[in-house]
Amino acid sequence: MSKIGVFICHCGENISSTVDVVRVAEAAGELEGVAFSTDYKYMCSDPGQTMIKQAIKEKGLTGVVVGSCSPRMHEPTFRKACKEAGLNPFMCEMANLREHCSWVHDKSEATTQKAIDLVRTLVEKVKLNKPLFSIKVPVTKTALVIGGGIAGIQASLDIASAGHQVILVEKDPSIGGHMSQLSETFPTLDCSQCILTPRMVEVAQHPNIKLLTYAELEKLEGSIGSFKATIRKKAKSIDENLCNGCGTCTTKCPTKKIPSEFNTGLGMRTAIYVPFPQAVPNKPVIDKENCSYYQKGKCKVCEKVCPTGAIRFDQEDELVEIEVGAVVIATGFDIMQPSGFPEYGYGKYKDVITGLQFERLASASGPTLGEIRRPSDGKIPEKIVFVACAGSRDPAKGIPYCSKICCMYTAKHAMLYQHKVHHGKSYIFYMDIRAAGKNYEEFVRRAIVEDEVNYIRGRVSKIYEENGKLIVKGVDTLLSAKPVEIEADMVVLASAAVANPGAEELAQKMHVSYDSYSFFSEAHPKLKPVETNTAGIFLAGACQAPKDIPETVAQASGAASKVIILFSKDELSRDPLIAVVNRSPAPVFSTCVGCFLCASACPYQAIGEELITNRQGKVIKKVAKVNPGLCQGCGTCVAFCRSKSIDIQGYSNEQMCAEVVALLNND
Amino acid sequence: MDTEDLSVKVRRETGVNVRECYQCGKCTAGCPVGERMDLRPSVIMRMLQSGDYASEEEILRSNSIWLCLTCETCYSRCPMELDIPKVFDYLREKSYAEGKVNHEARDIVTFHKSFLNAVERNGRLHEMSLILDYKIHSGNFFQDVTLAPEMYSKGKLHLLPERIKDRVGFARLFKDQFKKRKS
Amino acid sequence: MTEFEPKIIAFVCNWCTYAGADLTGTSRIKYAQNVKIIRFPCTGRIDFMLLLKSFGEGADGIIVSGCHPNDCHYTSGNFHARRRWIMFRGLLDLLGIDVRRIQYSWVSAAEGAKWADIVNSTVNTIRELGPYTEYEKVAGYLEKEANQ
Amino acid sequence: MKIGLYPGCSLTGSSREYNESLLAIAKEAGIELCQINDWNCCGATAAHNLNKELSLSLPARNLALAELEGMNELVVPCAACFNRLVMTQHELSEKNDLRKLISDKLQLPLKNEIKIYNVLQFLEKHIVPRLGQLVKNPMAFDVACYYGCLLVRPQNVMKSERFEDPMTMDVIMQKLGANAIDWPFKTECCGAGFSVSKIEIVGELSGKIVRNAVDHGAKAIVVACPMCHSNLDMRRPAIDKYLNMKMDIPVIYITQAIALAMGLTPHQAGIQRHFVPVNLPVNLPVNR
Amino acid sequence: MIELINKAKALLESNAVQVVIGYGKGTSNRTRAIFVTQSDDCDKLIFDSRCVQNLAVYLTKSEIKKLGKPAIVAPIPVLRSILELAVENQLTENDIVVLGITPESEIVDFDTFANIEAFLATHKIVIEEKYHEIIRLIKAMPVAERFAYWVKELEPCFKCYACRAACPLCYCTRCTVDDNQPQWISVPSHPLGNLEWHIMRAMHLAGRCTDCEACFNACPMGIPIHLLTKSMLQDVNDNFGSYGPSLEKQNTLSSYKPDDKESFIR
Repeated sequence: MSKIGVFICHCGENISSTVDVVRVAEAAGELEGVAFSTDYKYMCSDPGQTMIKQAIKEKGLTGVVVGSCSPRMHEPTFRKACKEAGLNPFMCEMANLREHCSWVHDKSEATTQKAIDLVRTLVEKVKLNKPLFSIKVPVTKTALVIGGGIAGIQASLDIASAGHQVILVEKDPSIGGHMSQLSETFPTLDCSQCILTPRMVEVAQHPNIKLLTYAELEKLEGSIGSFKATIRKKAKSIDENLCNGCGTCTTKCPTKKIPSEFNTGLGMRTAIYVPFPQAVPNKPVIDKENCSYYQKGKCKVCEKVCPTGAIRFDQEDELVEIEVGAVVIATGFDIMQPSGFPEYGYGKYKDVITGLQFERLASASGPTLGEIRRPSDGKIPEKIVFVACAGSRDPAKGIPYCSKICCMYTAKHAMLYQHKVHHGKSYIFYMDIRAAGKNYEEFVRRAIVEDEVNYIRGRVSKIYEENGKLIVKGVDTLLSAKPVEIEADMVVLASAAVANPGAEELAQKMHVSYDSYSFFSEAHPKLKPVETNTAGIFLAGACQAPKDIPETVAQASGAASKVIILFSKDELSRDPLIAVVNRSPAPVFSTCVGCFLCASACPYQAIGEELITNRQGKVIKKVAKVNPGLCQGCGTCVAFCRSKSIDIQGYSNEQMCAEVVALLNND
Repeated sequence: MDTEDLSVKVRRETGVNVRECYQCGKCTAGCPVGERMDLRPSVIMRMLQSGDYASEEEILRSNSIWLCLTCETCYSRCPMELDIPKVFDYLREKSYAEGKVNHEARDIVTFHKSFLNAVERNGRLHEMSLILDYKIHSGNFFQDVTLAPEMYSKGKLHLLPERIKDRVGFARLFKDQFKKRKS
Repeated sequence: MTEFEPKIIAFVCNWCTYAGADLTGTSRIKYAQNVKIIRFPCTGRIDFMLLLKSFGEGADGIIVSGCHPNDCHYTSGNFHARRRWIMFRGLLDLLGIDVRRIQYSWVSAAEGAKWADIVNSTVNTIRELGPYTEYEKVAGYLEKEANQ
Repeated sequence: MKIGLYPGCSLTGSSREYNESLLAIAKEAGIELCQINDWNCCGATAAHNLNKELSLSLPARNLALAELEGMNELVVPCAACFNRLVMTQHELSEKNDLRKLISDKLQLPLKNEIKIYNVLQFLEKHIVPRLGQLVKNPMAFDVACYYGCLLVRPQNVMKSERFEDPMTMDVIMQKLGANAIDWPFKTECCGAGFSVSKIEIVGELSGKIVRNAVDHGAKAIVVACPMCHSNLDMRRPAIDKYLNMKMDIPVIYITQAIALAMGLTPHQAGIQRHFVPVNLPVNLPVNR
Repeated sequence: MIELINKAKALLESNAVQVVIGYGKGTSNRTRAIFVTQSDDCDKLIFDSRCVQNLAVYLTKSEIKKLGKPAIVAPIPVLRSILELAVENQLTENDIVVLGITPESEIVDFDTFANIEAFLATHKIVIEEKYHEIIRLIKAMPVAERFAYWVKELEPCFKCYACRAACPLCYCTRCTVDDNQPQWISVPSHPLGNLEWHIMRAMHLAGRCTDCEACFNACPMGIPIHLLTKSMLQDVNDNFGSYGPSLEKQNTLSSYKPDDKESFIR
C-alpha cells in the first residue's frame, strides 16, 4: 500500500495568484494512497526541501509528487532532496502547475480544477514508479571543439590547459575566424591580429590540442561522456608532413585571379593558397574548383616547383572516427550579403561595401595595407557614409533582431577613417546607438566629440551614382525629419550578423535545437546560457547569437569550464530511464518472441539478441536484449512491440495507462 | 465630443498600427516631396503615436497630406511594411470631409474635386471641361493658356465630352458621397 | 445550460513540445484549460493503444505533438511515429472514429505561440464537434450492464 | 484571340497615341483587343484622395462590366488606371463584406476574379513571343526605360520582385535592338497627378529624371504610363525652367517603340501628337 | 498430386524431415491440415482448389515443432506467410523444407527464402476490385453512420479468438489482449471490447499482413474483419509504396523515410 506525499508550491505568487493552491493540496490529500499533502510558498527553497525530507522520514512516504514548476526546471532538485531523505530519487514526480497551468490560464475554478487533475495524474503514476538506480557511464576525457575562431580557440586552450585532450576542427584552411579579418578592435583600438595570432600559435603548439583544419563534422553518435564523432578531412592535396610552408607554390601558381575569401573579395589569391600570411597552420591547400590541373587536367606547376615534393594531386577526403566525452560548438556567424538592398546598390556600385570589407581596407594586412581607398579607382574617399542597421532590425528584410556589434564597429570604422584621412568627413546614419559595454559609451562619445564623426539619426532610403559620386538620400529625424542628401565617395553598410549557412544541418546532425534564425538555442535563456538541450554539448560565441569579442571569449571560457567540470569525474551516472525486455518464469522466460522488429526501429542499434539456454546449455529461446550503454530511452521500441514485452523504465506502459485513466476521470 | 484617438481610427479604417513605427525616417528620406512638406511622413506617424488632440488637428490641417503623390515609395521601403499611403488616403478623406483642408492645398483639392465633377457629369473624364472647371474654381485663369490649343491641334482634346450610357446606375455611385460627413 | 467543456488529452514529447509548452508559459500566452498534457520521452514512445484508451476513458479530443521532422532529439522517433500515425489514422477513418478529434502537430521548443494556437484551435474544433457521444455510448455499455 | 481592354480616359484624349500604337501592334500580332462596353473613369488619384468608397466603386463597375461580357483577361494600358483597378480587386478580394457592399451599390454581380494585365505584362505574354519575326527595322541606340511608380508599387500587390530596378521594359527594348541603359531613376516619381495643380513640382521631379537619363547618354526615354508621358513630354517647358536649359530628348511609349520597330509609320504610331519632336537616330519608314 | 506424395515420401524416408504438413480429407467435402510422420501415410496428402487453409500457422506452434523438422505444402498464400515469418526471424532456411505449389498446381521446391521472394515477385498480392468497392462504399458513409455500421458488424464477436489462432502472424507467446497490467482491452465481448480488440489486431498486422484471409475464413460469425487488414494493406501501398513481405525491404512500421508524406500534421 503506497504512501504518497503531495507538496504544492505557491512559487511566490506565480502559481497561487491563479490557482487555489490550498484547495489543490486538500483535494490531493483525499486521494487514495496519499498519506500527506501540504502547500508552501517556495518548495524549491531550503525550508521547502526540508519540509519534503521531514515528511518522507516521519510519514514513511513511498512516493512524492511536487506540484510546482516544470520538471525541466527542478526535477533534479526535488529528486536529490528525496534521495537525501533516503527515498529512491525516481519515486519523485512533478506536476507542472506553473508553465502548464497558472501562467497560461486566468484565475478561475477551471484553472484550479486543472491543477488538481494534473496532481492526481502524477499521484497515480508515482504509485506505479519503481526504485531505479542510475547507470554509470565512463567519461572519455577528450573534447571536440567545432570551429577555430576566437571562441573555439579560447575554449580549446582552456580545456587543454586543464590537462584534457582537445580535438579542434576548423572548416577553413586556417584557424582565426572572423577576428583574424578585423583591423583594430573596439573599445581599445588594439590590433586584432596582434592579440589573436599569439593565441593561434599557442593552439598549434599545445601538446593537448589536436588541430584538424580544412575538416568538418560528418556525424555525431552516442551521448554525454561517450560520443563517437566522424570527421571529414577534406583533401588539401598536399602532404603536411613534407610541406615546410616555404610558399614557392603559392607565388608560382599561374591561376592568380581568384577573389580571396579572407579579403572579402577585395584582394585576389592563387588556386594553391594560404588564406593569409599569419595562417595557422601556415601550409597551403589546393582549391580544386579553381585549380587548372583539377579543372583542365594540365598545369602541375606547384608540383614542379615544390622543393620537398609535398604536392599530392591524388589525395582524397579522409573520414576519421574519434571518441569524445563532450562537444563545444563554436561555429560563429556570417554576415548578410546586402544584395537584399537593391535601393542601396550593393553589388552594383563598387564603392558600396560591407563593414567586414571595410575592416580589410583598414587592416594593415589588408589589400591596401591599411590605407582607406575606394575599390573602384583606389582614390582616398573624401566623404564617407556609414549606414547602421543595414538588414538588422528590419522585419521587411527578414531580420527583426539587433545584430548588437554594428553600433560599436561602425563608430570604430568612422574613427579609424578620421585617424587615417584627417581632412575627410564621415557620416553615420543610425537609429539608436547601443553601446552598453564597459568603456563602450565613452568610445562612441570620443568618435563624436573628438574625431568629429557626424551622427545623423535616420535611415537611408536610397543610394545611387551620379557623375562619380554616391548620392545618399537619408533623413535627420532629429530635425523634424529633414531630408538629407550626401554626395559620398564611399558607403559602408553595417550589414546584419546572421547564422552560418550550414548551421541548421549541423544542429540536426548533433540533435541540438536552433531558433527561427538558425542560431543554436541555449538550454535556458538565463541559467543555462552555454548548455544545449543535449547533455554534453555546449555553445560558445556567435553561433548562439551575435556577440562581440569580449562576450564571445567569456562564453567560450564558460563552455570550457562546463566541459572541465564534466571531465572532473571518471564516470557519470545517467538516468536509468531506458528500455528493458521483460522476464517471466519458465517455461516462457520472456514474452518476447524475438521478431526483432524493435531492433530495426531502434535509432541507436541498442537492441541485440540474447540466447536463453536450459541447464544443458541447449538454446531454447532467442529474445531481444537492450544494451543499457547505448539505449537513450526514446521508447520507440516500446510503442512498437506487439506483445508489450519491451518496456521503458519511468515511462512504463502501466504508468502511462494509469496517467491517462487518472487524467480523464475527474468526476 | 469624439474622444477616440486618431490612431485608433486609422487602425480600424486602414489596418495600420502606427505603434509599429520606430521612427527610422526611411519613408521621409525617400519621399519625392519630403523637402516641401510641413509635416513629413515619419513626423505624422510620430504625431499619431502621441495621441495628442492638438497634433491630430495639425495633421488634418497640414499641407503634407495633400502633397503626397501616392507614389508608394515609402511603403515599398518601410522596414515595418507600414502602408503609409493608405493612412494618408484616410487622413485626406477625413480632412476634406471635416472641411479642414490646408489653404495651400486648395488648388490640389480643387483639381481633385473638378476631376470628380467632370467624371460625375459624364462618367468619363472630359479633359476640356476638367480644365475649364478647374480654372473657374481655382481662379488660375491664365495657366496653360497655350497648352489647351496645342493639345487640341495635336488631337489630344475633344470639344464634346464622351458620355456613358447607364447614367442612372452611375449616378447612384456618387449619391451622398460628399454630403454625409460634412454635417 | 452551461457550455460544453471538451476533455482533451495531449500526448507530447519531452524535448520539443513539452519544452515548447513551457515556453508558452514563460511567455505568459493564455490558452484554454481543457487541454492537459502527459509527458513522453518521444513521440516514438506514444502507443496507439493509449490514444484508443483515451477515447475509452471519455476523451472528446486528443493532441499528439512532438519535434519537427529532422529535429527529433532521438534522431528518428518522430519519423517512426509519423508512419504509425498515418496507418492508425487510416484505420480509425475506415472504422468511423472521427479523425478530426485527433490533432497531430510538430511544435518545437521555440514555438510557444504555436502551442497555444494548436491548443485553442483544437478546443474550438472539438467544441464544434460536440461531446464524443457515439464513442461514450459504446464505452458506457459496461457500466450499463453493471448497473442492471 | 480576343482580350478585354480598358482604355481609360486619357487614352481617348491626351494620350491617344498610346492607344493608337497599342491597337496597331496588337493588330500586327493578330490579337483583338475589345473595349469594355460602357466603361467609366476609374476615379484616378482624385477619388482615393477624397472618397474611399468612390475609389472602389468606380473601378469595380468596370470589373463587373468586364465580367458581364465574359472577359477573363483584361488589359489596362494606363498605369494609373491599372493601379486603381488592381488595388480595388486586391482590397475587395481581401474584404468580402466590402465586395458585397460595392456590388449591391452597383447592382451588378462581382466575382472579382478577372486577370488584370498592365501593358508590360500584356506585351510580355502576347507580343514579346512574336517579336522575333515582327521586328523589321531595329533601333540601335541608347534608351532609358522609365517605369515610374504605378507599374511596380506597391510590390506586395504588383508581385514585382525587382521593384527597385525593374527590367521588363529594358528586356523588350533590347529585343528591339536598342541598348537599355542602367540608370538609377527608373522608378522615381514624375509628379503624377500634380500635372495641372502643382506644375512646379512636376517640373522639378520630372526634370531630375530627364536630366539623369540624358546624363547616362539616353537618346530617348521609353514609358508605359500616360501620366509619366504627359509630365515628361507636355510639361517640358516646366522641366526646362527647373533645369534652366533646353532638353530635347524625346519621350515615347513602349508601344510606339514596338510599332516603329515593326516598321509601322510614325503616323501610325501617333508620333506626330508629341510636344517634344521625336527625332530618333534611325531612319524611320515613311510609308508602307 | 502423385508427385507431391512421392516427394513427401522421399523426404520422410531420407529423414530429411520428420513431419510433412499438408492437406488431407476432412469431414463432408472439406479438407483439413494433416501432419504426416510416416512415409506410408503420405498417400493421405491431397491438393486441390478446396485447400485454402493457411498451413503456415502451424510452423510456429510448439506442438508441431516438437514433431521435428517439417516439410510444408505451400501454395502462394502459405509462401507469403513463410516469407514474412522469415523476415520476422521466426524461421531460418534449414528449419523447413518448402514444397511450393504454383497456381498451375505444379510443385516447385525452394531451397532459399530469396527464391521464394523472387517467385512471389511474379505473384504479387492483388486486392480484388470488389473489396476496393466495399471499402469505398464504407468510407463514403457519414462518419457517425460508418461508426454505427462497424459497431453493429462487430456486435456478434464473442472473442473466441479464432481469427488470432488462424493467423500465421499471430505467434506471440502472450497476446496483449490477455494482458491485465495494464488492462489494455476490456475483457468482456461488449462493443468497446470488440472494437478495441479488432483495432489492435489490425494495427499489429499493419505492414505485415499478407492478405491470406485466414482470419475471415476462421471467424465463426463471419465478421468481415479482413476488410480492416485489406484497407490497411492499401494504405501501406498508397503511402509507402509496394506491400508484401520482403527480405531486404524493411518492415513498414519499423522503418521510415525522412520525406514520408502526410497531410494532417500541423
